This record gives sequence, structure tokens and C-alpha cells, in this order.
Amino acid sequence: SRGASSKSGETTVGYSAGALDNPFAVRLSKLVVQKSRAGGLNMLSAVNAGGDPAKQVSDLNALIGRGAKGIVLHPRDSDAIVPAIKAANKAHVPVITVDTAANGGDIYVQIRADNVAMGESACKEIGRLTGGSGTVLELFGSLTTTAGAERHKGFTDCMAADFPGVRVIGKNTNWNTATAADTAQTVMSTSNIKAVFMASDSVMVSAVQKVMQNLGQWKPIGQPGHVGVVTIDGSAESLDAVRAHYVDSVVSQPIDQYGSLAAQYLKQAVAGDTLKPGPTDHDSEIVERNGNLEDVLPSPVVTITNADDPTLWGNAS
Amino acid sequence: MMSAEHTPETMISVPDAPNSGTRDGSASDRAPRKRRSWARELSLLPAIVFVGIIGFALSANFLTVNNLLNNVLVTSSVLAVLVVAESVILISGNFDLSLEAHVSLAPMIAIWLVTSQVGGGSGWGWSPWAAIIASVVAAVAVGLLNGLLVGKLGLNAFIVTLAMLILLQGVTTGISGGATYAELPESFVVLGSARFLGLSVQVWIALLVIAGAAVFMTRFPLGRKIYATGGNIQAAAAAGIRTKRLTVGVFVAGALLAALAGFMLTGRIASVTATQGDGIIFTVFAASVIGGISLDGGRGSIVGSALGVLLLGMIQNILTLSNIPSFWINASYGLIILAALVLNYGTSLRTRSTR
Amino acid sequence: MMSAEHTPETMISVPDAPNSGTRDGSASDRAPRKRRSWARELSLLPAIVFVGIIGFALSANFLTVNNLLNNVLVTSSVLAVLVVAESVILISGNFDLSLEAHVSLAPMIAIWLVTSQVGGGSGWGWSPWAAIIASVVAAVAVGLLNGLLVGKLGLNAFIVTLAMLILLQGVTTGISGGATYAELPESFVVLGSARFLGLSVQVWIALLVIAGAAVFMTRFPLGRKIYATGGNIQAAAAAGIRTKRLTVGVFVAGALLAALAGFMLTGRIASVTATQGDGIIFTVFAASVIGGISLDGGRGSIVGSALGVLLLGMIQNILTLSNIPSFWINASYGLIILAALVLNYGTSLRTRSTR
Amino acid sequence: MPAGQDATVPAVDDAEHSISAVGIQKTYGSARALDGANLRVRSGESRALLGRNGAGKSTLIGVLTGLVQPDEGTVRIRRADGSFPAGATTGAATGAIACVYQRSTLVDSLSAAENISLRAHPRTRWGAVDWKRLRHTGGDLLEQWGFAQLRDREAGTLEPLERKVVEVCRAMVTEPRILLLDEPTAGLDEGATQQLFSQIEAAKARGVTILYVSHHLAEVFEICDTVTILRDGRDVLTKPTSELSIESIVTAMSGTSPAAGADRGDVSTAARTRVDPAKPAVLQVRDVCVDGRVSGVSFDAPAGAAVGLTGLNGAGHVQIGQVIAGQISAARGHVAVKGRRVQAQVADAIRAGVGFVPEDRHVDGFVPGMTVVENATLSILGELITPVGTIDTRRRASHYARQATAWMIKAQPSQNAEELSGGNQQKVVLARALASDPDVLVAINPTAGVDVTAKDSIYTSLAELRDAGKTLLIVSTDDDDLAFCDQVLVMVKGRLDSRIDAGYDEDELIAAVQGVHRNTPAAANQDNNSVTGAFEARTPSHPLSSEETT
Ligand SMILES: Nc1ncnc2c1ncn2[C@@H]1O[C@H](COP(=O)(O)OP(=O)(O)OP(=O)(O)O)[C@@H](O)[C@H]1O
Ligand SMILES: Nc1ncnc2c1ncn2[C@@H]1O[C@H](COP(=O)(O)OP(=O)(O)OP(=O)(O)O)[C@@H](O)[C@H]1O
Ligand SMILES: [Mg+2]
Ligand SMILES: [Mg+2]
Repeated sequence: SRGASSKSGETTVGYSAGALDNPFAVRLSKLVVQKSRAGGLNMLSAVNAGGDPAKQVSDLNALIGRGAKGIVLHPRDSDAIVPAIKAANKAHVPVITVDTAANGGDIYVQIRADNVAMGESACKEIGRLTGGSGTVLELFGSLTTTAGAERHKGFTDCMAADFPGVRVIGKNTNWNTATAADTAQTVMSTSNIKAVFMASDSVMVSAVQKVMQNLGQWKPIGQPGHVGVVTIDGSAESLDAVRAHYVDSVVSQPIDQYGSLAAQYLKQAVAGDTLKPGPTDHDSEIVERNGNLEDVLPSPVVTITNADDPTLWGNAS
Repeated sequence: MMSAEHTPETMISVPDAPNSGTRDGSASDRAPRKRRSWARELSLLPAIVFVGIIGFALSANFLTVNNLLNNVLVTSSVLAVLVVAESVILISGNFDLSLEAHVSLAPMIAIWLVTSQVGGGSGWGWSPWAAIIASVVAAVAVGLLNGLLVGKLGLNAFIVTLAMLILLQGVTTGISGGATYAELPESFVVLGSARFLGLSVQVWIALLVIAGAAVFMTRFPLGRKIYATGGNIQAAAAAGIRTKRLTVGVFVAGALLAALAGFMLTGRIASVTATQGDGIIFTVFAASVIGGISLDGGRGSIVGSALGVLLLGMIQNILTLSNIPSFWINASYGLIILAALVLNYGTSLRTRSTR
Repeated sequence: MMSAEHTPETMISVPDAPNSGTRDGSASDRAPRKRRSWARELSLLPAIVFVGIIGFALSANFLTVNNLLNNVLVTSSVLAVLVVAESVILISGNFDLSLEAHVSLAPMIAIWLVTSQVGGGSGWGWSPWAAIIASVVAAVAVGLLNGLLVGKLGLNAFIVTLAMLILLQGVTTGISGGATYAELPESFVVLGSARFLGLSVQVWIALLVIAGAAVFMTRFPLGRKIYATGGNIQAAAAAGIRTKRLTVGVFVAGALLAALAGFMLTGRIASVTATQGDGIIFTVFAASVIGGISLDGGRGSIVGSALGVLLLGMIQNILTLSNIPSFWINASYGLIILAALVLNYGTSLRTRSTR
Repeated sequence: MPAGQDATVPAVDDAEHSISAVGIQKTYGSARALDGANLRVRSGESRALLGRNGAGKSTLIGVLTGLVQPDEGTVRIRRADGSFPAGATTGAATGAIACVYQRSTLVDSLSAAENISLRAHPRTRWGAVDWKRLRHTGGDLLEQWGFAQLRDREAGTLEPLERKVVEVCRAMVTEPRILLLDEPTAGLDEGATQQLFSQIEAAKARGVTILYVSHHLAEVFEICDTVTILRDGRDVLTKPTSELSIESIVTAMSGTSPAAGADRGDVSTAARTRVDPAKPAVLQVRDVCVDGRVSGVSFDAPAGAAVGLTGLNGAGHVQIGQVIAGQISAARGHVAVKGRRVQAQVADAIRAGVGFVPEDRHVDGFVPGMTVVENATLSILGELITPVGTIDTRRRASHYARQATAWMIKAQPSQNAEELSGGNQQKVVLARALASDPDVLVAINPTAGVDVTAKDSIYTSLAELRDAGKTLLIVSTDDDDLAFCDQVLVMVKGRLDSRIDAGYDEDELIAAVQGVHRNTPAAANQDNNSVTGAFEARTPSHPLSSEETT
């Protein structure tokens, strides 16, 4: 059909975002589109399901209708995305997922990081900071999103198992900045908090920093009254705060890698290459899980010692 | 007091009919009225044509049978059922925000009753059909509660159903613990995959609900009583209509339809999530009001609001097919709706713009 | 059969005159009326006390000066300003969903004008104050457009402002490309950190807006004209009130206040995100309506709706302080609101429950 | 027999009665609307229910139909099946009782025909609405009034008179055994009133029991067999009409000996020479056209005169009043007050010195939810202010107190305006019109729904205004209103047709509104449509352009 090979024979491909309502998803979509176009593919502009899995199904149909020969998906929900993938399978269009894996259908490769492992990394950092005692505030994301639920699970399971002496006050922020600020304000002004864990610094760190400043609890590491801060994501602000000795540890997502790998795999998929399990050239291993291949990327823990690492996405711009 | 020469004829004033000599000049009188009543129901057609032309200009894929039948109509089906439910409630002079909650609650209750404890369910192992019936009973109970609080106690419908929405969404999250259920019995997904005469069964259900409601609301006394109650509740009561009972009934019917919409959506996404349908209520109101339903009650038609659904579905589809950068898609959506409104003002909406 | 004690004069009752000894003793008559008008404004007090007791029972931290002043009030300030804006618009008989959009749009425009291109801004390098003024001008323009479409063209306020909301949210996302701005000039964050007499400046702003609006709406002719327009637009017009102009003015004022709320929120979260304020409009309506504002216009008071904000703020605070599992927090929130509504019905809401 | 208790009421054989209300109490907040009222009406009797504004008539009617829940007392209504059970009747006895309420109870969004059949839609075999039959039924009933063309109109688009007709048709459609009529003639013109009377006569002939509320006492003698008078929520007198006179009714209603009766005569025979062509015109109406309604009307009215403006329904007299008040705009022509042109805007008309009593008090009259004082001063809100710009409640209260006295408003100033009885609401609207101290008062149906005593006091107050040099334009179809005027302008089909000086006899007026001129020396000039004589435009050279009036 018409759009299949415009632009001097470039292959048409598409990107479907589950939602573009947070900086992370926005950056991911931009990267994938940009890198794919740079790689010689005719990448259509990203479509956005606005958090509605049903709309993601129709978005996918629309992309296929417009001649996409390969599609990168950023699922909002691992299960609800399955009918969309099956629809693509039926049209013989290869699908690649990024960030969040899908739980069914035939997928060329799932590029993802392990959100449970991120939560566990954060837990280990919190345990180190608190010495296994005291009260910790956990600001987690919406539990109806895969990232929110898995980070929360990784963190709380690990805390219960490894640091039973630490009391965790867990509060849902629904990935909402103002809710994070309100919750931090209320809890930190009424309880003696030894450390804070934020499930997404790109959503929460500025707001919580402001609250802690107003409460006099935003102190450099080593100063009396310092409250430990551990975050996931690795936004530029959070890395700045690490360098400024305020934030202790950041679990950085491999978002730049998502972008370049998605473009690379997409090219291979539309060319008909097949992937095989085994180690890759970028410190990870392709494994098979539930009948699909996965490229699970590591999520490095950033502290003052490696905060300037240029491969971290927060240091990119 | 008045003399006998005062015949009724001289009292009639029909300033816009040139020869108002005949009192019942029905022929000349009826034709324009009929046309006007149709015109009002179909007043969205200019906007639909306008959007259709835009769609044709923007994407060759838009005006294809496949796209219109399998994308526009299928993706609009769930919305259409919800819009019918909300329209009936709005026509009755009420308001129900909690319809949105049924979209996730009903399938969630059903799947929770079916699923084993390991799978995140109750572990009671109900049969799928028993579970579906139980979830429908729950929906009826919620509708009944809304109806009693609003109709009998006279509490404000907006705030009661808003609190109910928050409560029910909370219950859905609470039951599921945030998990998504993807292992569904066949009976849960049949609404998503079955086809009939080449069209998805979703579309057929939506068409059936629209047609049924339209006939019910225009042709049956109970439907007319719903209009009367919404138009002027005191007048309706004075005419012997049991407005309280009717209010309760309308809320229950709305809840039932919303639960149906929930199962339709579950069929489409082949899973049950705690957030399915979240935020759809805004679109439901948008479609109803664009389709001519008055938020003050008593005005508008089911056919009109179904056209509102079609219009929004077309716009969504065109935006998805278009190459507009995703960051500007929402802005375009809002802009097109505004443009359609102003355009319709220029054509026919003017007649119902009086507050 | 007939006694002569009723002269026509005695039938005129002018109770504000001290001794109008009439048939049913105006003196005893007047007092309850006055009391009733106060009682109506403060009808939420029982619910507030009820929630306060629950809070006290659930958490020792709730009933502390620090918590009430620094947490409940501070976290309610942005909401309060928005609720005042929406209340005035609702009292005038209108409806504005797009207020929510200003919360992100105004700060976004301002920061975009200030920020360099590398930082994701326009690169025009405006001074912070010029940028803030420009964003306020934009808010006024939006308010004006809403007002003209609704007031002059007579389009439906719900659907116009819904389309406007979608459009403006889209513009915000479009401008920012979805990015969050965390490098803010000092003038953007001063509203978040400054304190005065031991209270956050946010609280002072909210109190000032509430007090100003309350005095304006009850004591000034223009405020009363807004009530009259919302109560019966035809009667207001027949009494010489320029209802169209007034409608436009009300939308502009609402947009201005909403932009202020946006800057307050930015001050508190020390950043500008495209999604800040998303979904708050539901809470705004909830607070207004719980506080006694009628969606039909002409009824309710600013003080009442401010109490609505306080009630919701208290409930949120208690839920945050409590140990309720997070999955059930939302359900509890809805349940408490419903309980407060029914409780208030038992005490005083009954008087305004007539539709 | 001002008794309130069951026991004090003489036992009556219930078998003869269709309505029995005993010891009815109803209080609204602190206001006692009914205070032990009793009402028993025999089957087939036609009873007038009379009383001053606020006496409780409408409340009692509401109690009988079940719309108002009494605090105490028993109501019995004879059902269609002949039973006579206690309790309200709204749903159960739909066929037996029908009511025309004082307040409009039409559903605006439905057609006139559907409103008429709202109680019971005609059904087809399958239970669906039989639209054909519904429209026939409605059309037939409306046709008797000459209003067949209203059948498919939305009720919301009807004018006050037309609405009333539809409501009467709705009451008649079920062929009820009991018919309650609460001020059905308020706002009706003569023709429609006669039509109503003939329908009532027909119903009486069928043995229908009728309860009739009106402030037009003459009508009572025409229609009713017996009279019950309510005062302060109590029934103070029940007698056959033949044993009563207007004076004795007025006395019983007010509880005083009548001094008012004398006023009546005074007013109707008031000086007739006020409309002196030599006096300068305060109000000038020039070549006013309203689309489809009014074509080229011009007249002048001098200071210190009361000018009546009348016509049949749709003749355009109401529109002229609305144009002068700035409520609607003229397609052509203009209005000037003291030489100053008035824009088509109420605010400007008020500034120019026009006070306005609109046609329908429920629609245009008052703001529900606002107090009586506030409603009465709504048009001068911006003027009664303190130096800081807030509303000066003291001055407002005293301003209102004066108005309340002048118009005999029986209400608490802080009372919600929607709680007032119909007549008192009308007086509040009158007070509002005069709040701005206008030079010209345009009053459409100023005494609709106002009781006799209050009506007289309104005329007295209007006479005072006139004597103080104001110009009054009374747009009305009410005989008494027109009798008060010094001169009556009659409109026929959108044109000014004739002028009649005070002292006319009734037949002359009736003929004039029909456009029939039997003995009309001051015949209309059909060519330029302005009435000659006193009302001839003194500045005929006015260049008229349509732009100026838009
Ligand atoms: N809904 C209400 N709320 C408060 N007071 C009311 C209400 N309805 C009626 N009243 C009061 O009850 C009294 C009786 O009113 P009602 O309408 O029965 O008078 P009425 O005899 O019909 O007078 P009118 O001739 O003016 O129509 C009045 O004082 C009125 O203010
Ligand atoms: N408001 C309405 N809604 C739905 N259907 C209607 C409506 N009005 C009319 N109809 C349909 O139109 C059909 C024909 O109406 P029509 O105007 O021909 O009635 P009629 O009895 O012939 O009128 P008339 O007595 O003036 O000749 C009705 O049987 C009915 O099915
Ligand atoms: Mg009355
Ligand atoms: Mg008229």
C-alpha cells in the first residue's frame, strides 16, 4: 500500500506509545523515532494511546494500515497489550517491545530492564544508608502500571527479607508530582524519616527536594540531619543532586540504550534476520522467556563515584 | 362580557404564516416541523461530513471500508454503549460519573471470583457465568444505591456519583491489588473476537443498544416519562409520574449498560486491568453533549448522541492515521472539536443554544 | 366570624423595622431566617467535625498545630484558589473545565519563554517577569475566548471548555515536548518557599483570594449581579444587568485565578511539568459542590466552598497519615465523602436538596 | 367557622362529597401557609376558593393534588371508581382529578400535544406511544381555543397565554370528575377567558366538581355556586354565591370593613383630560417594527398620563412594551424618552428613565434563591452603595420598606422570593420596576394574580405616580387595568388600530380589539399607522434609519 515505501525506498516502521504522560516515556519515544530515522528507516511519527490499552490496539491497526513493516511498542500494561501484538502477528508485522515486556504473542525481541531488580537495588542502597533500622518513606508509582508495581514489589520484598528492622511507610503517588510533594510534606513533617526512596526521580525529585528544603531536611551527605535519598530513573536533576552530595544513590535506567537497540533490532527485524539467545556486544545477554527472546539490560547504581559517567542518559544532554 | 361576534378565528395569530385563515393549516404547518425535528437529530451531519473531508485529505487510508468498519466502528463500540447509558441518565435530568467505574469493576469482580488464589483471585473457583451474573448484580446494586441517594434522599447527583466513582475505582484496585488478569475464560473474550456478517460482534451490540434505546426513548411511554422528568420534574410529578422511582430505574439501567461496556472492553483487550476505562467519562460526556444532549435534562436524542460518538471516533481515527507529531495530536483533537462546534453553530446548533 | 384586628397595614411585614408587630410576630420570625442563612454557609461544619474525630482516632499526628497549619492548609492552597475561580463561574450559571489546563499552561508558557533552546525552551531568553506577564496575558485571552463562545455565541459551556481543556493540555505538551523543567528562576519558586508570620505564603494567598472573593460576591453590586445572572439570566437581563458582558468577565477572572494557582503549584513542586494539575478539575468540582455551590447557578457561597476544600484536604491528610493499605486508600476516600454527604443530609443539607 | 379540628366540623354525609379536606396544617419554615383549613365540596358543585395573596389557596390546591404534603389533617378525594379514601392522589387517581396550577407546570422540552397527554400517553397495541392519536387529541383540544397551530410547538417556545391554554387543555383531556383551577384566567385575554368559561359550563353540565380560584370576583358570580374564603390559612366563610356580594366577599377576605370599594369607583372614573396634546411628549415611539409581530407603530405619551395598550393575543402590544423597555430590539424605528433615544438594552432603558414590569414573572420577573429585598432592588444594585463601593444594606432596606408599604408586599424582606405566593411575587416585580425612580413605567399585565384589595392599592399607587408626573404605559388585557387608563391604544395584527378615551363602554373596547369600528370617530389612519389626535407624532420629520436601532 501507499505509505510502505515512500522516501526513496526506505521501509516504513512505526512506534506506539502506551502513554506519553511522563518525561521518561516522552524521551523514549523521541529516542526511538530519532535513532530509527537516523538508521535509514521511514519511521512514522509516534502514536500515543494515552494510557488506554484498547486504543493501543487500534493504534497498532492504524500503523499496520499505513504500511508499517515493523513496530516498536512501549506497552502500558504487559497483559492488556497482548491482543495488539496478536493483531500484528496476524498481519505478519514484527513487533519489538521496549522498557515494559508483554506477556504474550510473538515478539521479535523484548528490550527491557528488570524493574524488580531496580527495586531490589534501591532496597540494598536504603539498607546500606539506614544501617538496618529506622523509618523509611517509599514514594512508589501507580500500582496499575507495570513499572510502578514491579519496582514496589522488588523494593518491599527485599526490605522485608533483608532489612526487617526498617519500618517502611509506603505511599502511592500515582506518578503525580504534586501528590508526591503533598505526601512527602505530610509524612516527613509528622514522622522521623531516616531515608526516602522515590520510584521515579524524573517525576518526583524536584518536588520532594523542595519539600525537604522547606522542612530543613535537605542536607548534604555527611552533615548532621542528612536524610538519605535513593531514586530510580537517573534524570539530569537527580544526577546533579548526586554530584552536589544531596542524593545518595540513583538507579539509572538504560534509556539511551533502549533507543539505539530498538532502532537496531527493528532494522534487523524488517530485513528478516533472526536473533539467537546468547551474550551481546553491550554487556547483556539475550535470553528466552515464555517463548520470546528478551534482551535484559543492566540498570547501574549511580553514586558520587560514578555520577559523571557519560553513558548515563541523564548526562547526555 | 364579550360579544358573540367574537369567533375563535379572529384570535389566532400566526405571524409567520402568510395566510393564517385556516386554524389547523396542518399541511403547511407540519412539514417544516417534521423537517426541523429531523434536522435537530441529525444536526451533526455537517460536522461529520466536514471531518470526513478533512480525513480524506489527510490520509488515503481513512475513507476505506476496512478502516471505517473495523477501526472507526469497532473502537467506538464501547464508547457508544456508555454514551447511550449516560444519555438516558442525562435526559432524565440526572448525572452519573460512576458509570466509568463499572467498566473496570464488573469484569474485575467476575474474574476475581473465577481465578484461583495463586492467580490473584478469590480462589472460590466460581463458574464464569455465575461470576458474570454476580458482577452484574453488583452493578445493579451500585445503580440502586446511586438512585436512592439521588432520587429518594435528593442528594446532588454530581457529587454522589463522583464519590461513588472514587469508591468503586478504589474497590477495583483493592480487589486486584493492581494486577492485570490475562487468563480469561472463553466466555469473557468472546465479545472481543466473535464476528457476525463480517462485522465484529462489538459493533452489533452497540448498534442494538443504540437502536433499542432510541426506540424506547421516542416510542414508549416510559421513555417519554424520562424526558418529562428531565424537562421539568415538578411538572412531571404533577402529571402523576413517579419521578423518584423513575430516577432509581434510570440509574440501574445505566449501571447495567456500563457493566456490559466493561465486558465488551475486556473482550477487546483480552484481559482485565484495574484501570480499564479510566478517564473515559469525559469522552462520554463530550460525545453526549456534542450529540445534542442537554446537561439540564429533558432534551436531546439517542440517535444524536450516537452521532456524537461517531464524530469523535472519526476524529480519533484520523489523528491516528495522520502524521501529526504525537505531541500535537491532543491539541489538534481539541481544536477540531472546537472548530466543529463553531461550524455547527453556523449551521444548525443555534436552535438549541438557548440556555 | 370576622375580627377587625387585621387592618391592611398590619399585613405588610417589614421585619427590619424594629417593632412590626404583625400577625405572626416577625421578631421571632426574623431570627431563624438569619440563623438559617449562616447555617447554610456553615452546613459543612458537622461533616468537618466528624472527619476531625475520625482523624484523631486514626492518627495521633492529625490534630497537631503543625499538621493542620503546614500540611492540611498548605496542600489545600492551590485547590482553594481553583475552587474560588470555579465557584464564581458556577454561581454565574456557567461551567469551566478548562481551568485545569491553566495550571500547567501558564507556568509552561512562562518557563518556555525564559529557557534556552538547549534547555528545551524557546531560546528567546525573556526575563522571568516579562514571561510571567505574557503567560497571564495568554490566560486572559483564553478566558476571553471561552467567554465569547459561551456568553456571546451561546454555545454550551461544558463542551466548549472541555474542547478548550483538551486543546490547551495539548498545547502544553506540544510546547514542552513532554519535558519537565526543573531549572527555574527564583521568581518562579518564591511562591513555594516564602513564609509570612509562620505560615507558608501559599496559605496567605489562598486566604486572601477566599476572603476577597467572599466579600466581593456578597457585598459588591457586581458580585450580586453574578448571583442574579446565575439564578435567572432572563430576570437579570430584564433588570438591566448586562449578562453577556458579565459572563465574559467571569471567565476571564476564572482564568486569571487558575493561572495564579498554576504558579503556586510550580512554586511548591519547584518544577514545571506538562501534566501538573491533571485531573484536579474533578476535585475542584467536588469541593465546590460539597461546599454548597449549585451546578445550576445562582446558589452557594465562597465560604461554603472553601469549607469544602478544607474537608477534602483533611480527608486526604488523614488517609496519608493513616496505615490503610495503599490499595484501599482510594476506596476509603470515596467512602468517607459518601458518608459525609449522608451525614450532612441528616443534619442540614436537606434544605438545599430540592432540585 | 374558623375551626381547625375534626370534631368541630359538622358531620357531613361523605357519600355526597367529592373533596374533603379537614384540619389542614402546613408550615414552611416559620411561615404558616395553612392553619387548620377545612374544605368540603359536594359532587357536582362548583366552588370558588377566594382569599388575599398569601392566604393559602395555592397551598391548599397543592395539598388536594398530593403535590404538597400537609403537616396535619386529612384529605379525601373521590376516585374514578367511586371510592373516597384518605390520602393524596397524585398517582393513583389520575383519571379522577385534574388541576391547572397557578405556576406553569409544562415540560418545556416537549411539544404542546405531548404535554397535554403527559398523564397517559395513548398507546398502540404493542404498548408504544400512539403518536398519531396523541397529536389528534392535542390538536382537537387546542382547536377549540383556536390554537391548533400550537400542537407541535415545543412548550418552551410558547407565550404565557398560550402556555396557560395548553395547561387548561391538559386538565380537560382526561375528562376528570374533579377540576381544580388556580387562577386560570390570570394572563388570559377576553376571548380565551370566554372559551374557558364555556368549557367550565360544559363540565358543570357533565356533573364535574369544580374548585375555582380567582381574584376576579365578577367571574365567581358567573361560574360558581358557592364560595369559600381563606384568610391567613384558615377558612373563614363558606356560603352560596347568591347570598354574597363583592363587598361582603372583600370584607371577609381582608377581615376589615371595606374602605377599598370606594377607591375602585374613583379610579375607574378618574380624570379623563390628562392626555393633553399640548403637553410635551415624554415617551416617543416612532415607526417601530418587530419581525413578524409589529409593523410601523408610532405614538407619543405625555407626562402625568396613564396610557393603556391592548390587543388580542399576538396583536403585538406586548412586543411594543418590550421594545420600549429594551428587552427586545426593533427591526426598524426607535423609542425616545425625553428626547433621548433608547438603545435596545434594558440597562440603557433604565438609564433613560424607563421602569419595566415584564410579562411573565416566573421567567423574567425574579431571581429564585435571592431575597425579596434584593430582587426588589436588583435594577439599582449599583446605586445603593457605600463610599467603598459595597452595597449599603441600610439604605437598601429603607428603600425597600417604602416600596413594601406602597405595594403592600406581604413578605419578610430576607425571605427567598420563590417562597412568596404568586401575587406577592408580582408586587415584588412592581417594586423592582420602580426602584430606579423612572419617568416612564412600562407594565405588562401589572395586576395579574393580585388580589382585589391589593389591586386597588396598586391602582392608588399608580395614580400617585401619575399625579407626580410620571408616564405610565399599561400593557394589559385586563378590564380593570384598562379602565384605570386615561386613554387606551388598541392594536390589531401588529398595527396600531384605534385609540379610545377613558369613559368608553365595554362593547366599544371589545369591538376595537377585534378591529371592528362601529362608532369610531377617532378612526385609525391605516396608511401611516400612527394614531391621530393626542398621539400623533409631533416630530414627524424624524429621519428613520434601521441602523440606529440595532
Ligand atoms: N415553597 C414555599 N416555601 C415557603 N413558603 C411558602 C411556599 N409556598 C407558599 N409559601 C407561603 O405560604 C403562604 C401561602 O401561599 P399560597 O401560595 O398558598 O398563597 P395564595 O393564597 O395562593 O396567594 P396568591 O393569591 O398570591 O396566589 C404564603 O405566605 C407563602 O409565602
Ligand atoms: N414526535 C414524534 N416522534 C416520533 N414519531 C412521530 C412524532 N410525531 C409524529 N411521529 C410519527 O409520524 C406519524 C405520522 O404523523 P402525522 O403527522 O402524519 O399524524 P397525523 O395523525 O396524520 O396528523 P394530522 O392529524 O395532522 O393529519 C405518526 O404515526 C408517528 O409515527
Ligand atoms: Mg396562589
Ligand atoms: Mg402575547
